[in-house]
Amino acid sequence: MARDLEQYLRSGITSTPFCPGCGHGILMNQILRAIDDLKLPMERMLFVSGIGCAAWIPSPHFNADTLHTLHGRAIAFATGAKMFNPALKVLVISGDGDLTSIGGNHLIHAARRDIALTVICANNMIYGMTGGQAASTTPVGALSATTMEGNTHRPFDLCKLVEGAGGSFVARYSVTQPLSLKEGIKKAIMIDHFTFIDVLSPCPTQYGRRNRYDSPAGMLKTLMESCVTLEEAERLSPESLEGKIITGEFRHGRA
Amino acid sequence: MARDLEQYLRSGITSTPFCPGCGHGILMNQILRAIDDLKLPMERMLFVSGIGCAAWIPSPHFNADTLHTLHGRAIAFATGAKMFNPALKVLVISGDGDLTSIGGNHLIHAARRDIALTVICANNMIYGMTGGQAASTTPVGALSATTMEGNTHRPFDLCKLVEGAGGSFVARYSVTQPLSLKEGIKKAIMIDHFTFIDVLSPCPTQYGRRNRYDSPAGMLKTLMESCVTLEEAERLSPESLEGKIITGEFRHGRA
Amino acid sequence: MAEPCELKIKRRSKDDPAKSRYQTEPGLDEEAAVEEAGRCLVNNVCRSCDLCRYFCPDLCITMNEMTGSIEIDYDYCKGCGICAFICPKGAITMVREE
Amino acid sequence: MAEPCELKIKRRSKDDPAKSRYQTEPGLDEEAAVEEAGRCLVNNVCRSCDLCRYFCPDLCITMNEMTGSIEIDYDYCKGCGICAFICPKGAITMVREE
Amino acid sequence: MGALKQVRLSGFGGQGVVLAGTILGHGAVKDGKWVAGSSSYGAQARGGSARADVVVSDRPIVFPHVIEANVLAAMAQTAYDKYTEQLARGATVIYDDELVRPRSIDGAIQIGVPATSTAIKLLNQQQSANIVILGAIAVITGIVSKGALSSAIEENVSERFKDLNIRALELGYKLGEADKQ
Amino acid sequence: MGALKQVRLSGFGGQGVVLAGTILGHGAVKDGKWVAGSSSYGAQARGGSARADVVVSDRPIVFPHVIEANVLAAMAQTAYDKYTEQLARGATVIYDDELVRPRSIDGAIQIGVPATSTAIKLLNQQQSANIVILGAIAVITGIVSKGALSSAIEENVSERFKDLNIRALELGYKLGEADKQ
Amino acid sequence: MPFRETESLLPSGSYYFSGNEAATEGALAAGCRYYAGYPITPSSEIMERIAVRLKELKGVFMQMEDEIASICSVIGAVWAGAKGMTATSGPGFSLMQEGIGYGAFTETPMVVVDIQRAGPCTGQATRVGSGDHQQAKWGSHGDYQVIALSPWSVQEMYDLTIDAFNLAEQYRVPVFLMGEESVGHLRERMDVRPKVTVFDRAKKKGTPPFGMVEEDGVPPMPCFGEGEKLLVTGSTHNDAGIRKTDDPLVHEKLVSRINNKVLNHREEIIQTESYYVDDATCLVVSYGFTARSALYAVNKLRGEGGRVGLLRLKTIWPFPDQVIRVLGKKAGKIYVPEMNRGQVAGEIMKYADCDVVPYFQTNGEIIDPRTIINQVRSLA
Amino acid sequence: MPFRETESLLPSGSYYFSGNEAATEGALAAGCRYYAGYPITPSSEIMERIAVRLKELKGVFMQMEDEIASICSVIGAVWAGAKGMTATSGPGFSLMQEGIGYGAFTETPMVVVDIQRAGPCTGQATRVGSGDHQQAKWGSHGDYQVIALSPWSVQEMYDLTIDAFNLAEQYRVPVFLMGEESVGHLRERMDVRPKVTVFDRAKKKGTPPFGMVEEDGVPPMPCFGEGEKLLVTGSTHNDAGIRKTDDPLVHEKLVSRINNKVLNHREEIIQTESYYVDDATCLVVSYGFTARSALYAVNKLRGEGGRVGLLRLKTIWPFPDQVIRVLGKKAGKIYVPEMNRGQVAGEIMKYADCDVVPYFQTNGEIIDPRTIINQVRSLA
Repeated sequence: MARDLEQYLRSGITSTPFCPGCGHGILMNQILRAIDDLKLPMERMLFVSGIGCAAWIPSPHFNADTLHTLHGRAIAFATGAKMFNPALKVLVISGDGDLTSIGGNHLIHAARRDIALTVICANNMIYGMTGGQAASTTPVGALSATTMEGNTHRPFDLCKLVEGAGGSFVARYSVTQPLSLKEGIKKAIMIDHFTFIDVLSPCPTQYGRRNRYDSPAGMLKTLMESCVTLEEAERLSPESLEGKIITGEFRHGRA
Repeated sequence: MARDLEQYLRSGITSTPFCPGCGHGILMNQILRAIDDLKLPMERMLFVSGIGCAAWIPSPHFNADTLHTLHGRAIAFATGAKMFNPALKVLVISGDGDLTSIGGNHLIHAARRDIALTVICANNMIYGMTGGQAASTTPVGALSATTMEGNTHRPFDLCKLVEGAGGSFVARYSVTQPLSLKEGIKKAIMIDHFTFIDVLSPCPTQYGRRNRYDSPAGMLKTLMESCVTLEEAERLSPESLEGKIITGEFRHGRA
Repeated sequence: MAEPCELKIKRRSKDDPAKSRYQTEPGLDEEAAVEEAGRCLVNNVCRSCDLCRYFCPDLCITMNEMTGSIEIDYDYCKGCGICAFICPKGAITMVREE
Repeated sequence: MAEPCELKIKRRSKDDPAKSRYQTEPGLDEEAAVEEAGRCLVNNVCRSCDLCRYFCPDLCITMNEMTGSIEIDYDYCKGCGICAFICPKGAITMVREE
Repeated sequence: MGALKQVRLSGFGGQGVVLAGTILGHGAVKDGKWVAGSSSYGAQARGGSARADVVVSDRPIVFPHVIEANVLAAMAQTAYDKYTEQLARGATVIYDDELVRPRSIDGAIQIGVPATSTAIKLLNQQQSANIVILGAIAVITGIVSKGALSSAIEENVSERFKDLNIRALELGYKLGEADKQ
Repeated sequence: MGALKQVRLSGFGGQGVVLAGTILGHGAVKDGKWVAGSSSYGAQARGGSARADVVVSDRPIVFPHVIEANVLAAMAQTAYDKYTEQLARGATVIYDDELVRPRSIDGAIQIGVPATSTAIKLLNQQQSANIVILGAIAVITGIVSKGALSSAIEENVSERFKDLNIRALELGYKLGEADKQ
Repeated sequence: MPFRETESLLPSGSYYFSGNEAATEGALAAGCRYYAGYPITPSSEIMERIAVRLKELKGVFMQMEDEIASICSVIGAVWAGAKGMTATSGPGFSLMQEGIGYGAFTETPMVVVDIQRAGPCTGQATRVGSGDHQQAKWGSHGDYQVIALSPWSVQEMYDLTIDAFNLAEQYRVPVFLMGEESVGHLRERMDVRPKVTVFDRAKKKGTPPFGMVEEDGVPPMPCFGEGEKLLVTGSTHNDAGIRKTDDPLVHEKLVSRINNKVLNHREEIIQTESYYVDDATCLVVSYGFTARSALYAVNKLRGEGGRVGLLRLKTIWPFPDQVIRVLGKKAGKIYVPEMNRGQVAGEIMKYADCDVVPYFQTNGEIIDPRTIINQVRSLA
Repeated sequence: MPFRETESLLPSGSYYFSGNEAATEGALAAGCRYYAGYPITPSSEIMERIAVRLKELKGVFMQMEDEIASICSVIGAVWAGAKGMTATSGPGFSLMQEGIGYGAFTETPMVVVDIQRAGPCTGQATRVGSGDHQQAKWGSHGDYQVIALSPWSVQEMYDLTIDAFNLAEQYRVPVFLMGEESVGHLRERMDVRPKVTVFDRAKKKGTPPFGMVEEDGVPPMPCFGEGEKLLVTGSTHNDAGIRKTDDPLVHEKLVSRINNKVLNHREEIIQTESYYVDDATCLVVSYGFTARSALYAVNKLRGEGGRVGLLRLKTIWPFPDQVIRVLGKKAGKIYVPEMNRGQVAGEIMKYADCDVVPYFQTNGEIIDPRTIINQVRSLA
């Protein structure tokens, strides 16, 4: 893989585990570049993940301590490690199904307690690994293996959820905004509080093919068109915001 | 018990199960009066609760179908019953530990999905039944069986949490506002969406005695002094809102 | 420890002057609050304002629909004292159970 | 079904004119955006703007620090085509794997 | 098993029999005895009847519950009626003479102690009747030393109630000694 | 067990051997046979090798997996090399003659079928090679009828690919018949 | 009569289904109209198929936030009148254990399909295992009974799922269909008969829903919305459902009955099949997919003149103690090949009065018939 | 030497502790410095005391949102270098089962205290039961081993908690202290010795943390932050921790080793005590609080001349099969009184070559010694 990131990859790791065009690779790319920019020592870092495609971003690829846990429980494991050894810089990297469906309770409680973790949610709006079932982030109307006639249940706005739970730093970026994403990750890592980033990441294999995206690039293009920044959103009318995804830093003081 | 509510109480039930001065009794009082005002047929109502003091408000006292479930899972049970038989009017009545600590995930997902349940959280800010341990609602600094030197973790603002999850109708009342509470319950019951009421209810036995309230009336007095309505809050400065609890109807459209 | 259940409530028509009371229902709008308050203008005498009935955590206060007066079921009263505290007229006091 | 891994990327200096591209980084402030754009003024020729390196989901694009040019590790490229899509200069095209 | 004593303290919830049992047991440990204590737990503890059992022995204790009490203290009629059914031969029954009306029991020594009335009269605090009766039991049965009991009170009672309870213990000792005479 | 045939279809992920196996099995059910089918599942299915086994019998099937294949179809060299190790005596091996270079196998009948090149040339769609080879297998082995296969395609293939696959089946039949001659 | 013949939902005839598809159709045929689940390999196909089918049948499908919510919502729906099911695999089955205890203690009929994979923990998620059988019996705290069935074919994924619903309703007990990945993903010819026999929940207005005069009886079960004003609780309760959390007699009576209503009806519940057992000097005891390897092996060995027989357990819980006792004594030696580390062999050891030889295999693969052949040969 | 003598935290001498307090002090004495838990009767006193004590000792106490989070956070802390514990009762123990499987499969040393109450489900929350023993072994899916200890006194709540930590660290395995409400709430004299023997986790830089040449070995255990760049996963993994989710050999090797490292060291792990067994014609086998009733009964019967003996199991898992085999054969009859429906009696039946007579009691009360006396008399 990229020579400039080689030092952050476990020796023997040569390729990503993702399907062609999976946004998780772009996120993986930005996480490592953020660490590279910050010159963080990998010996002091712990990457915790749950079960699902996104859980494979750090495990086994990252050249640091990695803890690949149970489905939904990454934040609970991370809480124990961080509380016992606060010198560890702990990043939780996992998927939307893992962190916000089965693991939603640990997410909101860690946000409430303000445990100093950085949680990066690779949000592909689907259960990828188990075959493309609807998630708690799947848009209304989207097709999935369990919503063959279109999803009827509203998805979470994860940033609103974590803000509602008391999160101090809450942001959303799309993998189509790699530089902002990288900067956001850097910022989150350096804040010694609970920080959360919702990262929109296309799944061409499970989401894309059911919802008629003909290529990874096509999915990426649609995602780019959907995203507006907070600043742009302020200038837009409610009608033109219809169906848009607002990205940026939703920072809030402690409740 | 009160003759005017007798028809809503199971035959053979004579007294409440609560400690003297427990706010849950006042809440129980208002729930039944709300049903009485609405003239709802008890045969069509299902009351679901979890484990804890508040779970005993409906079970076995209410003269209707009651489902006393597992700790934290009331909303999940209620979801199944309501989805299978939408003709049932389903109220979930349980405590803060039950609904928002162990059961937090079911709460946010039911709010997200907009399952047509009315969830009433009897929030006494403590684990009463197991002996007064801190809850996810215990104020910072409060003493409890597990925070003998004062609680250090922030509590949830439950209304913000449920709003963040997508709840359509979200309100907070204190049992010291029985008429507003009763009206709020009536309103929630009649809305055919997910509705949530956070009800502040003093626990003189477990919370009061550790935090030096000398009587149930004394606790009630402090609670009265802490509560301000939304309308009042709008008129108050941020400083004078310090330490206050804002009550009223935090209604929000769907996210 | 919980208050032992050793007090009972006595209803009476006259006693020492009412202390200042708290606004019991901050959620009421102004009109409703004035109406509620209007029922309790005279001190120390129950005006059937109904607050004690709403506040009783043991559901043991009923309003007699014939007479309009408040009746307390002492058998299930646990003596918490909330009714006495909340009564805007000071019309309820707590006495030690004999 | 996922795209089979049958395409490879070729780097070249000239080709058909670039199609209109999407704003790839809406999060950049104006100054940064102008700077990024400035590096890619000429069509069809790689100006080492680095976008493909950031966008590559397989982490197989490196910038040669000596020459400043982009290098692709074809061994681990899965042929998703994102680099070609994102290149503001149209400097990358996909060709069928021989 | 001559050296093993089974003590049962009983009354209703709120009288503090469980605390009294803990102090008795802890005191006996301080005297170098082997001790096992158990108490009614759960819903009964609030209202209803309350019970604290303490087994004291010079040797390690096999079965730690009371099977037949050698010493029964009763601070309520219901407790007296229930637990006098399960007495060992030659048991000593100590009851609060204001709250319990004794019946005749074959082979038992019964002693009425005005614990509650003394607590109300002399300490102005009905709540300390548990320690008053505990003092009386200690004197009458010799099961635990006064020093050990005082020390156990120090460790098991919150700061603000220590003095009160030490005074209650003294009163109990006096009542017990009067009874012995 | 003369009436029991063990068929193995093999290739690499993406060639559609699992779908071909399902169509073969379903077709045989339509012919009134007893059928059991299994396939490689999991990580191998994306990339790597792929395998679909179908056991067809005139009677209920005891063990539903292939132990020794009577019929092997190989659409990749790795698959050919691996699975020709586990052939029954007198097995028929059908391979894609553009993707597989056969070796000599004692007692086996080996037939090369230009499935992929035919699919590309005549259907402009490499993806249908699986159905082409299936058609050839059906003719060569007689394990399933053409009508049943067509009907199975109707039920197992999405609307927009049905025609294509029916045409692929026809081509396979032709290739198979040519091979038989 | 609580049993009733009903038209099959699917046209009668032969199908080529996977085991997971067959279990789905079996459930629907038995009357399942509520399903809640959460994605997990290798059971997800059940959820995917039933989502579509329940829509057609005007039933209710819920994808819940986790397996805990799934089983709880099934119980809620069952008390609201549904026949309900969930399906999962090991990790989800572990999460469901508290809910299973609730189901057993509240006598809630429900079906849980566990498509077993190679554990423990997340182990090898796409590979086969059969390691949840003891968990099926003991996974929740305290003493309760369940019924667990072990299908060996796609046909039985259909048939035994129907049986599972009928047993659940008849005994008011959670019933587990303990499939294995190798059956869940197996495709086979499956025959649908024109009629299906289903058990309709016994109802009787005004009778206590949690108590019987008989110490091993199954009380009638009303449901919400029928005006019965039910009290359902997972705490100890009397016949009417009123919590009795410190009455020793009520607790003993309830715990005894929920155990005995299953154990005392072993004879009616248990299904086994035997092959060549009459003169066997070595008895192979097997279940699930492994029984197909075992039957293949036994057939082969009989062909060679070996005096070997096979007992196949279709019911794992309640455990077929009596047949083991009888056949074990007759054969003098029992051989038990398992895709776990002797979970059923251990149970056999409780009842068999003879040598019990377990064979463990926990490598994510099925047991090859040739392995069994070789092992049984070496035992003789 | 991995075992080390250390100063007791408490001044040596006699205390009057409840069982729950004693377990807390035992944990701290053994080096526990991380605790996460959730309130549940009758175990909550452990959490309440340890919250205060860990603050004094500069350890970490976390009250988590549920029992699932509690056990997961303990595992996280253990890999960050802590000795860690949680305590719960039946319903919480059920919720922890998935995490327990993770602990077993990742070879994470940890201690779980289960103060058992009258189940199943929420049953009688403040009353006694002993119904979680089979769950302790089988509660999570798949095949794994744990160690479970059964204290009969307050002294053992202290001593066996220390043993639990030492065994957990020595064998890298979850260890359960299977207390019962009647021991958790019992107060007794408890003696603290001046020295405590603790096992320090074996460490060895650069050696694979999940594999050994020996098929039943316990690899050294590094922790996070030591620069080892650990890979910890609950999926099948090779010696280095790399996931191998479709390699049969790796799976078989790992599953075998995590089972055999406990089973093959039965002799060193198992603790039992026997009384009057030499000439006994009836052997009472008992454990936990019931063993005190049993010893009282056996003493009485011996006083009457009865040839009755007692075998007390301090270790329940791994199961003391050998001693049961030997003593059972000698006595010819085994009687097993239990506060459940025969959970250990069933296990005894696997190994004993003699009559096994269980006595069940599931009424929320302890078994009275006189009940045992009467039953054993009637057996003779």
